[in-house]
Amino acid sequence: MNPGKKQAEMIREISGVNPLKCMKCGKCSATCPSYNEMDIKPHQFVSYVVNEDIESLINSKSLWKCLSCFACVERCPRDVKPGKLIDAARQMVVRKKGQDYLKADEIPELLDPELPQQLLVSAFRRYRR
Amino acid sequence: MQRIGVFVCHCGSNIAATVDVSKVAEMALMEPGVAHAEDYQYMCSEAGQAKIAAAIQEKGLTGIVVCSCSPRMHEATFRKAAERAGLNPYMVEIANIREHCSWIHKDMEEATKKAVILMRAAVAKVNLNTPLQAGESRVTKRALVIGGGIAGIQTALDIADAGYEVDIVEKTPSIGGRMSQLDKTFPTLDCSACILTPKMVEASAHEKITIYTYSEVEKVSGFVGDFTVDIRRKARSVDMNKCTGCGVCQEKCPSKKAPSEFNRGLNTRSAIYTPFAQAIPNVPVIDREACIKFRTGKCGVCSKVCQAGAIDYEQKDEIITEKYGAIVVATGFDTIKLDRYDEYAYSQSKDVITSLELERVMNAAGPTHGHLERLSDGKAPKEIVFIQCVGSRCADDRGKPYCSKICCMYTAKHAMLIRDKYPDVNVTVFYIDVRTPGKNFDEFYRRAVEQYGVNYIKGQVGKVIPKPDGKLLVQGSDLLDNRQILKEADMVVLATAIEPNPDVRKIATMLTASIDTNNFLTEAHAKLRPVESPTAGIFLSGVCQGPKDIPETVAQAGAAAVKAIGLLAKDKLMTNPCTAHSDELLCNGCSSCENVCPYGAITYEDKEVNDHGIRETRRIAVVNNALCQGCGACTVACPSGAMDLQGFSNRQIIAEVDAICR
Amino acid sequence: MKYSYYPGCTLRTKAKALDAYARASAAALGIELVEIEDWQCCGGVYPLGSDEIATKLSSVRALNEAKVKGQSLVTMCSACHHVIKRVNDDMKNVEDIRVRANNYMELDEPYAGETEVLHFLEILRDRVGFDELKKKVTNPLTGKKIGAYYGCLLLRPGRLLNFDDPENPKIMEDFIRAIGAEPVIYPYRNECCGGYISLKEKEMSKNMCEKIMESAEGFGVEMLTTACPLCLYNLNKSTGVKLPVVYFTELLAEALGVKEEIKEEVQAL
Amino acid sequence: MPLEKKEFKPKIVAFCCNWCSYAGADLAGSSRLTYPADVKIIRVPCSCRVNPMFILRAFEKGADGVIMCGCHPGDCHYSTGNYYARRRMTLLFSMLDYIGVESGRTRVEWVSAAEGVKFSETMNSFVEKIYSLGENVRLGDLRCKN
Repeated sequence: MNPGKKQAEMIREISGVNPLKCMKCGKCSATCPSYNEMDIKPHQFVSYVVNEDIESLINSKSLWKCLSCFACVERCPRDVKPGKLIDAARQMVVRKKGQDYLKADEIPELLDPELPQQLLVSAFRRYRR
Repeated sequence: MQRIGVFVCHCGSNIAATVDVSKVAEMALMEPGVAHAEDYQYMCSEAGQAKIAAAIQEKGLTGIVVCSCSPRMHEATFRKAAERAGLNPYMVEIANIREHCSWIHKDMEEATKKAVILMRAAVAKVNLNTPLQAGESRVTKRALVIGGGIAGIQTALDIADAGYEVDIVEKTPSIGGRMSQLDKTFPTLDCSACILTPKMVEASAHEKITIYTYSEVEKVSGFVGDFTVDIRRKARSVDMNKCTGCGVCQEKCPSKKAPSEFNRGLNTRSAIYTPFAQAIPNVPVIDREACIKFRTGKCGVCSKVCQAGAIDYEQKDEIITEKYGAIVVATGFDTIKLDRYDEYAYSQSKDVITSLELERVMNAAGPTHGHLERLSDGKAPKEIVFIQCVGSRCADDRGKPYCSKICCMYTAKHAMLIRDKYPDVNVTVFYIDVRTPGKNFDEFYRRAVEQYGVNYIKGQVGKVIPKPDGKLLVQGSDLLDNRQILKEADMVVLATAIEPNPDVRKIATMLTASIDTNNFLTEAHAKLRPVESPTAGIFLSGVCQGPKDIPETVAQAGAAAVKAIGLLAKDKLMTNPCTAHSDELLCNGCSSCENVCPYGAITYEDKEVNDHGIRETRRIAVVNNALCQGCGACTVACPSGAMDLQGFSNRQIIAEVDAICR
Repeated sequence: MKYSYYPGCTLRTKAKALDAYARASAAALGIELVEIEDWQCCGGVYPLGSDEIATKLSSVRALNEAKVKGQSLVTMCSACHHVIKRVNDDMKNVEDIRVRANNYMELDEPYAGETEVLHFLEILRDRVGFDELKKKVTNPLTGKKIGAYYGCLLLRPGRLLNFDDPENPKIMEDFIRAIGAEPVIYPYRNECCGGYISLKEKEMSKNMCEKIMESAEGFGVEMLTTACPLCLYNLNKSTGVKLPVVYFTELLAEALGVKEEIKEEVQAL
Repeated sequence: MPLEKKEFKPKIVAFCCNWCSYAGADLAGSSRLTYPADVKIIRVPCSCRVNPMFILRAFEKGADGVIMCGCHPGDCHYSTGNYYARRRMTLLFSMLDYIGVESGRTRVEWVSAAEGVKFSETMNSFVEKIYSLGENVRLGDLRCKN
């Protein structure tokens, strides 16, 4: 099995999303508050999974720009949940050793006195294994 | 014991080349009950049929087996031949030794063996055949049309023009339906009222048509050709015979705050009202919830000003009972509620409206007298955004899974009309797909783009954001440009999904007409019987069957009328005798059969039975032969073996099985 | 009325005020919040992967403890609420997760989503009732124009959280009305503040919060209220328009006349 | 004298509904698409007329395989008949399986009136399967056999 196919299957499994339900309406991209920061746009996540090009998805900036705000999940008329797809790709990265997006030594300079614990815990969970 | 004649056809060489036909005939004579066997060149020819007739008469045959082509081809032919010779036509069975044997096998010995077995199976079956009589039932030559929109009006006119009495039952105070709310119609842009009102007048003036407005179907019983229907005529509080339609009562009515249904709640009406100026009948009704007289007991202005003395506060609902031979459902549609799509800010901004509301805004008789203006501040809009597929093509429970079909076209129409009348207004349409299958439809849409400069953007809108200055910010996708767009607009129009009239569930239940998961009525066959319900005598007209535009609705309304006329034209209905029947001694009244019957043909009766000398009253399944279509679902569902199917009885099929496995 | 209470990590540290005001208000309303023992942090975000088990166990532990006590589980923080409610839904409806989580937990009796998870706002709406709350207000916040900031976590996904209409919520507006103030609706109240993105992409979340603030101010909001410490943090970082942002429990305490009582306590935090 | 080993000629009963699969079989015939003569078709109005008893009876009388064909789900002439048939057959087949009748001896196929090719392919593959399974002994009535 080619690696792309295997990875695509993994993404489907982790996310529980069936990308074939997508009708390509673009409502996710119309909704996304991080749209302008993303190189691969939310509505494209689906095609990358369908086309089994997971490498590009894994290496995209978008992975780290998604806010998990669930706006796309809420508004998707086809129940595709692009946010879950991108999170699955993110999981695939951070589950590999040494691939954390947030390195331990960069944390101190990111802190400030008001910063709530919640922010650190959340970021840890999204960015690190 | 039967005296069976077996007739083996050569079909030229079609059969005879592969099957030893004389051998089959010879073997037939060895079967129990067979009194005669012969083979012939072409059994279906005049001469062949004559041979059958002669054998019936000469040999006193009580049953016939024809070994020939498929029964789908000539079963009817041979049954008629037998009937002409004085034999009950249902005593004839066919052994298909052409399509199922000679044509598919090459080895003569093998094919002949198989043909013999097929002959035996047919003989075994005929041994158990009983003469069947097609039943008869009467036909009441009157049709009921439920719903007085364009579908119902057209159906009623067509049936009435064929010379039959038709009653239209309409829930609202006037006929006209959704079409009366439309401003212009695609793809010709003619005024909706101009083409609809003449039809409304024609229907009301037609001597064969009776219109019951402000009325609802309350109860339906009976079956095809012989329905009995109770219609509730709601109290109008106005005497229809006395009212002259002068309109003074509406003018003087002090209660003017009820939302106008006709104008989709965009403005108000008086408590005594006709929905619109061209209403038929032109007799108002009193909305008792809004009327001061009914709420407080004081007022009575309408009664005082009515010269004709037509106001009747004491009027009560009235039930009328009528008999019909055919019923046409034409209950139409409404737009879905948008309360679960508030990302489009429909409930947050008055300037976000549905397309049907836009029809009223554009209409000269509408709340803005036809001026295109924002409903919040009355200002003329400069930027209008249309959003397609709001609630259509939706996989979750917020919307509808189907395409509403009409939206692409009416949006092109709206866009074009606006650009034509107000060239300085920019129009943008966010679409997922533009679907324009229909005569002159795509040309129409292209005209909106090419001649009128309507800006079509492929991509859905994610959110409509009301701004403090009253404008609307539309955040959408431009998928072809791969951009997220923020577009400022003065008005946003939502192409809202349509759904069947919510009342249709109740009506379908009364009619035992089946309904799909989207509440559309199911047709008897999706391709070949699109205007008939699976329930005999019930026909479908318009959007109650599925989304459609006006031309399609009118075409289907006509088709439904033809089917109804075809039924009404008969004096008597011959019923398929191959129906189910229950053995009253075996039936235990468990309702299993009733639950699987798709036609509602099974009911229960308390019947006195004589079970081996013991007389007692039992609940027993009774099949209505006029409704039963003979599928046999009930025969298998029956746990006690009481239910059986005539023509395909348990014993007959088992006899065939046995003959094949012998 | 006695409830199991899950404060969460931030209410023990940076958001002690959210907690203190909530407890004081609850007491004033006759609601007993019993903090569950040995609770662990919920993790802040709900693990979306369908194969994630370990990260959901702290929520299951809290849920089970409430179940053993036969109480509903109350949360104050939007994030905790989001995570625990969704994990509870998994335990109730996703067999795979239920079986595997129970295998880890080795509880006396398997946990299958029996506990009811409530946000404190839901208690105010569904148990106390806003009409009743209004009667108990001694110090109405009359004249104050307050904008509710919901953010994402309380509302979405709407079908799972079943908290309010995710596109046009009204629970916080009704709350604001009940305490005597005037709720102001503005369209960005359910748009994201940036959430955890503000740790590394500070500009992104700043831009988002500015949009929210601007929109709120434009519609006449004088003060924003939220249930989420992270939203409060991000909104306060906004550099453009600056509106005061307060926890809804602070407003509640003020309206119930208990804010002054614990003022010193809060200031000492 | 050694017993002569008879060549195995299976008995196969096919129940076909009048509206779709029987017409599909007719089309196979008029298109001259061959399938083994071991298959004998019994016409029923609808697949929902097929009582599981008929299938048991066939096995009892020595059938080696029974196949039931109906309209495609959603296309039933009587709207819902084939759904009932599908459920009943699923139940029956699971019971046959339990008794030890190989699951390959029974089959349900949806064949439309236009699918002559499918009908013949289905019959070919079914007959092949029955040949591979050999004679059915489990439900046969042994009393009359020599």
